[in-house]
Amino acid sequence: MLEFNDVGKQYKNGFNALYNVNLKIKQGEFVYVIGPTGSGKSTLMKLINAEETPTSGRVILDDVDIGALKSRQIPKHRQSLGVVFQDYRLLPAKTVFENIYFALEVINIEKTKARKRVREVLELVGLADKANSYPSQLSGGQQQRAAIARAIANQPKLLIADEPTGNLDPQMSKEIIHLLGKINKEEETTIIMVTHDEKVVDFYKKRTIILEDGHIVADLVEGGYRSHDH
Amino acid sequence: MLEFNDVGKQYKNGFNALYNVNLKIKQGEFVYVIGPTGSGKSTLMKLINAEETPTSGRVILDDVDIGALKSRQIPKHRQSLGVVFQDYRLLPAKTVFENIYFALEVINIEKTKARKRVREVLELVGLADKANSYPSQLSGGQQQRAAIARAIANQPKLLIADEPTGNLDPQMSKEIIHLLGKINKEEETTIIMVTHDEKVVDFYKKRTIILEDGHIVADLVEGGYRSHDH
Amino acid sequence: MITKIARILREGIYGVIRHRAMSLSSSSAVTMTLMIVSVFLILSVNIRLIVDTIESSVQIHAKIEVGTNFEQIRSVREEIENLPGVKSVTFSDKDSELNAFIEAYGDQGDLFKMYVGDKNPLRDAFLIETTSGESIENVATIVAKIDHIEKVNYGGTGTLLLMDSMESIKTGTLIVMGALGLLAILLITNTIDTTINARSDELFIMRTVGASNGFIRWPFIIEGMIIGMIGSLIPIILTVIGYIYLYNMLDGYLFTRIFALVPIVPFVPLLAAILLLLGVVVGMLGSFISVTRKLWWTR
Amino acid sequence: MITKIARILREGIYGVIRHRAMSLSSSSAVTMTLMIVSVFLILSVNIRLIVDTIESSVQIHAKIEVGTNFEQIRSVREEIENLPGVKSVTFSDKDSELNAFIEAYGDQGDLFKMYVGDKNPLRDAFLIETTSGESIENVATIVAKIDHIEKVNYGGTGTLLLMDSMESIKTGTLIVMGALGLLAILLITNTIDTTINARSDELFIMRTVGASNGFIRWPFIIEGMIIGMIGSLIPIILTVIGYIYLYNMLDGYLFTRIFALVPIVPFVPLLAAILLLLGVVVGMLGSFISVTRKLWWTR
Ligand SMILES: Nc1ncnc2c1ncn2[C@@H]1O[C@H](COP(=O)(O)OP(=O)(O)OP(=O)(O)O)[C@@H](O)[C@H]1O
Ligand SMILES: Nc1ncnc2c1ncn2[C@@H]1O[C@H](COP(=O)(O)OP(=O)(O)OP(=O)(O)O)[C@@H](O)[C@H]1O
Ligand SMILES: [Mg+2]
Ligand SMILES: [Mg+2]
Repeated sequence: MLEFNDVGKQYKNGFNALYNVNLKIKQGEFVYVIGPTGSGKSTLMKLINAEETPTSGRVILDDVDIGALKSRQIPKHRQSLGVVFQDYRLLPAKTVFENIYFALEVINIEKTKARKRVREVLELVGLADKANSYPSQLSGGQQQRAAIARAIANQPKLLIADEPTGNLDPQMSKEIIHLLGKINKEEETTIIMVTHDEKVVDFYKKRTIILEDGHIVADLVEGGYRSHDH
Repeated sequence: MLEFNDVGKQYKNGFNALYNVNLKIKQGEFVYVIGPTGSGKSTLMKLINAEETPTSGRVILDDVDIGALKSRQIPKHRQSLGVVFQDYRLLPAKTVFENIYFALEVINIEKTKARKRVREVLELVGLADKANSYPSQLSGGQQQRAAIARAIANQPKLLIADEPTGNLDPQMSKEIIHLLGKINKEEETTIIMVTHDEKVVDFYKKRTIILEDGHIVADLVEGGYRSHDH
Repeated sequence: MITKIARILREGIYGVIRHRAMSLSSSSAVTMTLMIVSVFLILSVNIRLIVDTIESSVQIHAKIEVGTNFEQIRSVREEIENLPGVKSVTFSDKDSELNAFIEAYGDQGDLFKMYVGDKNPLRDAFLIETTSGESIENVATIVAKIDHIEKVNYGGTGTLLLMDSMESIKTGTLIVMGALGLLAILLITNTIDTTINARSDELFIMRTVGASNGFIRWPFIIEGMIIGMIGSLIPIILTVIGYIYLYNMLDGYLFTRIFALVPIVPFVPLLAAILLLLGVVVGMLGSFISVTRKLWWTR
Repeated sequence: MITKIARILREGIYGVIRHRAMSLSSSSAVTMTLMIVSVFLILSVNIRLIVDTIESSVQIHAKIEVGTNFEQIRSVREEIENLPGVKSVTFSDKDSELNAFIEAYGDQGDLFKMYVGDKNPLRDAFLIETTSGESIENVATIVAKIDHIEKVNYGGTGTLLLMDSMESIKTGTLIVMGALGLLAILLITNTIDTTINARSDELFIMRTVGASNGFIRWPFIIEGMIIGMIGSLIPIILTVIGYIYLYNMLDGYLFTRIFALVPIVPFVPLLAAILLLLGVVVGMLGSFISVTRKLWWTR
C-alpha cells in the first residue's frame, strides 16, 4: 500500500534529514518507527502527509506519487489519512469537540452522524468531559489525546501517529496503544507509529523500523526496542 | 526552601486542578512529580513559576509568597528559576543560540561570558550543531533540549522541568537525567521534575511525589514509579 | 448546499467572536478609513455643487442690433435656444437693461439716471445661460456670428479664468477622490490582510487536516465581510446624523443663500450605501486575496 | 548602558527583519495613512493661502469730504494708519478715482468719459487694506466716524459675506485637518497594535523567561519607530517630488497669477518633517501603548 523508493530529503537550509529510504508497508500492517531524536522520523511522516516533498526518490501510496501531488490534490489525499502530529496542531480558537468535528466536516459527513462520532472518539480517548474546553485549557496529555481522537475520527485507511504517547502516563499510554491495536485489527487500518516508548515497543511487539541519522538501519519484523544494538 | 501550604487551584472556567496541596522541598533536593495526565502536575509547576496564582493557600519560596507577587516583582523571581516548559516556549523568531542568549541577557550577564555559557549548555544537551537553527527547523526532541539548555543556562537555584524527556529517545533521556543529576549535585540546584518516564523514575530513584486528580496521594522518599499502587 | 452555507456563516461569525480583540482592532481601522472617506465625500460633493452654482450664475450677454424687428428677434432667439450647451435664453429690452445697470452700480448708479427714456444708449439684449462653464466660450463665439447680434459679452477673460478654475476644482476633487478611494481600498485590504496573517497557523492546521482551499476560504471571507460591516457602522451613523444636523443647523445653505448644500435625500442614503459597500465588499475582497495568498504558500 | 542601548537597537531591527511580511504590511498601512495626510495638508495650506489672498484683496474705500485741506488729509491718514487691524492706507485723488471707475466698467466705461476734468463728481479717497477679513467691518465703522470722512464703502454685505465664508473655509480646513490628524494617529496606532498583537505569544514567552517589562518593551518601541519611519518614506518622497513638480509645472500659480501656490521652501521640508514625525513618533507611541497593554494582561 505504501512504498518509499530511494527517498532522500534535504531541507531548504541544506540539512539532509533522510538518505535513500526504501520501505514497503502493506495494507493492515502496524509498524513502529523508532530512532534517536533528530534521526528523521517526523520527516518521514511529513512526506507521507505531503507536508514536505522528497528531494529524491518517490513516496507512493496506492499507486499515487504523493510527492508529485499538486497543491489542490493534497486535501483529497489527506482526507484519507489520519495524522497525530508531534506538536498536536489543534485549532486554538475551537473547542476539543469542534476540533474533531472540523475533521469530519472536511470529509462532508452528515451532521448528526458527525456529532455522534465525535462523542464516540472522545469517549475512546477518555476526554468526554473536556469536550467543550479550548486547547489552552487542557493539560499536555489531554491535548495529545484530543489530537489522537481527531486522527481516528474519520476512520482513515492509513493512520500515522508521531509520538502519540510522549505526554501520557504509562497507564494511559497502554490504553492508547491498545486502542490503536484494536483499530488496526477491527478496521484494518494501516498504522505507522513513531515512538520513543521502549515499554510499548517491547510489550506490543510489531514490525519495527529503526532510523538513525536519516538512514534505515534496521527493519525488524519481530519488533522490540532492544533487539537492535547500536 | 519551597513550601506549599494548603494550596488549592481552581481555573477560571471552574475546574479544580489542585486540592489542599501540602509540600516541603529542601534546598538541594531532587524531586519527581508523577501522576496520570490531567492530575495537576503542570498546574503545580505554574504556581511555582508565578504563572498562575493559587485560589487558596500559599506557595512560599525562601520566605517569599509567590502567589502574592506583584506583576512587576515577578521577573526578579523568575530570573532565579530555571524552567523547562511542557510546551517548550521557544521564541519562534530567534535561533536556538539567541533563545538561550536571551535568558542570559535578561539577568544582565556580560556579553562574552554569556556567549561562552550558551555554547557550553548547547554542548551539554548535544545541540551545538543546531545553534543557528530556528525552532521551526528542529525536531521535537531538539526543541525540547533547547528548552532544557535555556533553563539551566543561568545556573538557577531552583530548576523546574515539566516533562523534559517526553520527546527524547531512551538514550537521550538517560543523558539528560544524568545531566540534571550532575547539576543537582555539583551546583546544589534544587530540581523538581515532572515525568511520565517509568524507567527514569525507577532507575534513578529519588523522592517521588504522586499526584492524582489534584491530590497528593503519596510522597515517597525512596522513590520508584511502581512503589505506589492504585 | 444549505448546510454548507450554514457552516460557512457559522464559522465566519465564530471567527469574529472568538478573535474579538483582533476583529475589533481591524474593524476600528476600517472605521477610521471610512470616516476619512466620508468627510472627503461630503466635502467634494458639496464643493462640486457650489462650483456648479457659480458656473451657472455666469450669463452670456448678447446685444441685439438697433432696428431688428420682433419677428427677427424671435427667430434669433430660437436659433440660440437650439444651440448645444444652451440652457435658457431670456430677452431683456433696453429699458430693463438700463435699470439693471443702474441697480448693479449701486451708489454710482444715479449717474446714469439722466439716460432714462429716449436718450437710452443701450440695446435690447439676450441673457443666455449655458449648461456648463465649459460651454460659455463656445456658445459666445457662435452667438456672436448670428445675424442681428451686435456684440456678445460674458465678463471677458476674468470670467473665463474663473470658469477654468472652477473646472480645475472639479477635476481636482475627482482626482483626489479617486486617489483617496484607492488608498482607502488598499488600507482596508491591508487591515484585513494583517488580521488573517496573524492567524496563518490556523490556515496551516486546517490544510494539514485535509481541508480544501475552498472549505477554508469561505468562512474567512464572511469574517472579512463582517469586520467590514462592523467597521462601516460608526462612519455611517456619524455621517447620517452629522450631515442631517449640519444641514438643518445651516438651514441648507453654506455662508449665503446662494450656496445650497446638497439635499439630504438622496445624498445621505447614497453615502451610507457607499460606505457600507466599501466596508463589506473591500473587506470581503481583502479577505479573499489574503487567504488565497496564504494558501498559495501552504502545501 | 551602551550595551543596553545596543541590545535594544539590535533587537528592534531584528524584530522588523525577522517579521518581514508583518512589518511590510504595517509599514504600508502607515504609508497609505500618511499619503492621505500629505494630500490633505497640501490642499489645506494652499486653500488657506488663497483665502488669505482673497481676503487681503478686499479694500475699504473711504471718501474724503470736499474741501478738506492737505494738512487735514495727512492727519486723518495717520489716524487711520494707527487703527488696529489696518495694514496699509493709500491716498487716491478724485482723478485717479474716475480713471479707476472708467477702467473697472470696461465696455460701458466710455459713458463716464464726459465727466473727466472739472465736471468730475467724485471725491478724493483713501484705499484701506486690513490685516484680515474679520477686521474689515470694524475698521470701516471706526473710519466712518473720523472727521472729514464723508462715506465709507467696502462692497457692502456681499463682501462681508464673502469674508465670512473665507473665515468659515479657514476654520473648516482647520477642523478637518484636526479630525484627520487624529484619525491618522489612531490608524497608525491601530496598525502597530495589530502587528504587536499578532506576536503576543512572544511577549508572553519573554515574560515567563524572566524578562522585565522594560526589557521587553524597548525593542518593540524601536520596531514601532522603524515601521513608522519606513512607512513615511514613500509619502515623503512622493510629496517632495510631487509638489515640486506641480509647483514648477504650474509655475507657482493656481489658475491665475492672483493665486500663488505656497512656495516650495520652507513648505516642502516642513511637510516632510511632519510626515516623518507622524510616522516615527506615532509608531513609537502605538508600540508603547500596545506592548504596555499586552504586558498588563500577562503575569
Ligand atoms: N524545517 C526544517 N529545516 C531544516 N532542518 C530541519 C527541518 N525540520 C527538521 N529538520 C532537521 O532534520 C532532522 C530530522 O528531523 P525530524 O523532525 O525528522 O527528527 P525526528 O526523528 O522526528 O526527531 P524527534 O524524535 O526529536 O522528533 C533534524 O536534525 C532536524 O533538525
Ligand atoms: N487554563 C486552564 N483552564 C481550565 N482548566 C485547566 C487549565 N489548565 C489546566 N486545566 C485543567 O486542569 C487539570 C490539570 O492540568 P495540568 O496541566 O496541571 O495536568 P498535568 O498533570 O500537567 O497533565 P499532563 O501530564 O497531561 O501534562 C486538567 O484537567 C486540565 O484540563
Ligand atoms: Mg519528530
Ligand atoms: Mg502537564
